[in-house]
Amino acid sequence: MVDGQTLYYRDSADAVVEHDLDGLRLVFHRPSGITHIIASPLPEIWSLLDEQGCSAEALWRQLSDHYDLEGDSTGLVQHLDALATLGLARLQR
Amino acid sequence: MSAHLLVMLLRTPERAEALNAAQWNGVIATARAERLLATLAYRLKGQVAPDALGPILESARFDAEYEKRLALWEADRAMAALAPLDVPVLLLKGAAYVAASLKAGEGRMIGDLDILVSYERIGEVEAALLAAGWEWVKPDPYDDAYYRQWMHELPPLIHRERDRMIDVHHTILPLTARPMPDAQALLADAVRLPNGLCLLSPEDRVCHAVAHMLADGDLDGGLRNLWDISCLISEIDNISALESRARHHGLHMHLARACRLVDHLYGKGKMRLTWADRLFVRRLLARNNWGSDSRKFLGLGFYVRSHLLRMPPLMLARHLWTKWRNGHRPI
Amino acid sequence: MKHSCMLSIGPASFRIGSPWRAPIDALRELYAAYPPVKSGIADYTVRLEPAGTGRRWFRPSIAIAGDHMLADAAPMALRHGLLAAEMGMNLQMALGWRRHLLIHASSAEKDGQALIMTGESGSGKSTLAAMLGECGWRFMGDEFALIDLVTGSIHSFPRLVSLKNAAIDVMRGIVKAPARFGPLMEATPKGDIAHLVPPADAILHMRDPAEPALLLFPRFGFASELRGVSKGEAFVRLTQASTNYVALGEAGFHALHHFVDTVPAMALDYANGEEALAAIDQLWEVRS
Amino acid sequence: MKDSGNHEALDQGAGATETPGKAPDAGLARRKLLLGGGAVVASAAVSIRPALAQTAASVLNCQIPVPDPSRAGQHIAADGSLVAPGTEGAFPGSGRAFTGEEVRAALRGGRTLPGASYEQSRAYLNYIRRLQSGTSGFTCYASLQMPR
Repeated sequence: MVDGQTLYYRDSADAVVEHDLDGLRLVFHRPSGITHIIASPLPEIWSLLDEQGCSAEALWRQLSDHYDLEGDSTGLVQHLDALATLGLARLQR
Repeated sequence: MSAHLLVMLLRTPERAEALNAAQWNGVIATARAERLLATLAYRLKGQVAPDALGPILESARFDAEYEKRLALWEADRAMAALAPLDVPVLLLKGAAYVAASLKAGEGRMIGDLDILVSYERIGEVEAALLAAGWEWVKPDPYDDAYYRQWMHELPPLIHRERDRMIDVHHTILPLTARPMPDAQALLADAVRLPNGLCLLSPEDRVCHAVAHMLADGDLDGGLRNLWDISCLISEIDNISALESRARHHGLHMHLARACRLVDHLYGKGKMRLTWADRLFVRRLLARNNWGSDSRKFLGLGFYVRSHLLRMPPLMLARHLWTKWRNGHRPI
Repeated sequence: MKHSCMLSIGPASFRIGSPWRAPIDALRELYAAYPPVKSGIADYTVRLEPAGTGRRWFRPSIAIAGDHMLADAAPMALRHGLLAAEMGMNLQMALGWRRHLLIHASSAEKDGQALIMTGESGSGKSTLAAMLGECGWRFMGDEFALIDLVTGSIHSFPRLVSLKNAAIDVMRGIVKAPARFGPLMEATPKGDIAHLVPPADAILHMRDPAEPALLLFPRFGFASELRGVSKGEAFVRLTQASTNYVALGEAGFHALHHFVDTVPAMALDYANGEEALAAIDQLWEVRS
Repeated sequence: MKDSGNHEALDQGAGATETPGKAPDAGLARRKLLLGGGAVVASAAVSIRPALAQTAASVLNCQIPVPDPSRAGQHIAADGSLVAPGTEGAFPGSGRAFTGEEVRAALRGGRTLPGASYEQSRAYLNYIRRLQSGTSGFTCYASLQMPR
């Protein structure tokens, strides 16, 4: 179930340094000093986040504007939570 | 002795010019052993020193910046984990100093994240941290029961992804120690920073640093702890307010000793030391010019003292017996 | 400390002290051709101490201590003192060095360009670098390759080559100067060990950097095979081969992705040294 | 370090040739995005951890006591947990600490640890696999965990 209450957002753009490598996205996260290597679909989802915040539902709609989506919204929420666990996304309930 | 030179440089960095190469080698080794090299590196900025020292001090400052970043990130993660509880994240020790940009935080090595929460909420905090990826470090049931019954903190937790430890305190000394600081007052007078993180009031910060150094522990890393105290005291406007706060926590004798030690090692050296103070000074300066401990026997004495401070003798005997039966042999 | 010496290796310097004379004398002799530490100030202190009360005389055994230490270090026999000193110095570099991105790798230079070989112990990277050093390449180091955080160049750390087991005889067959070999230390925790003094040019030019041109992941004891390594895989493997990648933060991130982006990477399985050297020659000819 | 084996899976996971995260231009064939769903979503992230990596093993002659000296006297059950002496199927601790090399050989080749029976060695290895930060031998064990 997509929970319409939770907003997902990210820190300002200068919190990270990104670099693409062979279809992988390297992300150096400045506040933590940790390097993350993320693979599809995380970079695609993450690119849509902004500092204002966005619900999973709205993100689903934006993604489906660009891609043929396979899977369901629970998958999307799990990927968003994975980004939050890394500190690349933040939650606002 | 290199510890003397290290203390002299922290106190009067302009005397760096006078050191020869052999003395520098001793100071660097001692400062690393005491985890004070980065602090020294900040103190020596702008002083005349041999070129070879440049990269050594630069690396030390670099490491300190990295420590600071990690500590603040752990504080951020703790804040995210505790957000649903509406429990403030009250930072103690190093993380607090860097979060508030205090002088004591300059070059401070930090390590674990220490936070203070009220005793009533500790169960909820524990559950929230476990849910956010922290795990118990020790599976040993005796240690666990011991912590829960007698210590001032939860058994240490480590984050499963980031390998960083968090110590959740509900007061600042073990419950078995003789002074009983007023944990309610510590929480009530805490200061909130603009980013939402909290720290103790300036007076309580000194009280905690003093309790940590002199009423708990065996003075290992004491030069660094005393440097913290020296910096924290320098940021106090009203010394008599500090004294009455220390009296409130039952720490006034410890504060008085800390002030004498600070004055003797990092200050003007005007106060009279007692004979016991002199033992402390000898223990604090026990590093030779290879950075190793030159007074092992004195160190052992302070190790026993640290246990006596924490527990009444009968309880100590029971504690050591249980540990011994489980195979623990000191040293 | 009763006995001590200072060593200068590549960009780093060490002060090594011990209550025993033997390990310090052995270091002095084998490092005689290295330049002195001009400033008299060492980057790191290493102590080779008795591993417990009385262990200076009774079954003497060495605890490796110093500026940076690890908790699980096992004590070593005094007759393995040279190895203890080597480990002590490695440990300081592994845990303390911040001036370059440190990769656990061997390296050698030709025409100003560097070949970097990384792999776990037993991969043969050390022996291969030593062999290259005897046949037209400049030996740059058998343990650490240092990547410049600004320019991306490789800096050399040519300490004594640490030869293990069969590699000792292989190198004795190639190097005809017995004076370049240290004593044979039998039955150390890593097997039999003998040190080899690097060729004179390696020491003379130890402060000259080289541009990285090829990254190899050699693996000894397998049928000969060569395969490409993707940039993603090379990146992850190098982060795991570096002890200071994480500590260097953003500087390490930039240095490493730049390295991986610009230096071709290959995995090389080989069954014997000649085969590997031939493969390296070929790869070197066609390097981009 | 736990994640270090994952990178090959990651390589294969990102089969797309386009730069990830950049939406394709309108008019071109739309790209598929696999979000997964239900119970299992494969992890698509690896975080780099500090690595003593290969170095520590080579840098240092490290050792792993079984069990930790602070729990000497306890026995090791088949799954590696520590139990009271006398527990059925459990083994007493090893008289001496194992070196990093011995543990590495046993983990890799299925060789037994020196002086231990097959079952005993399996129990010891399980104990070693469960080591946590702060326990004797953890750093040494961590240094043996490397990709390949």
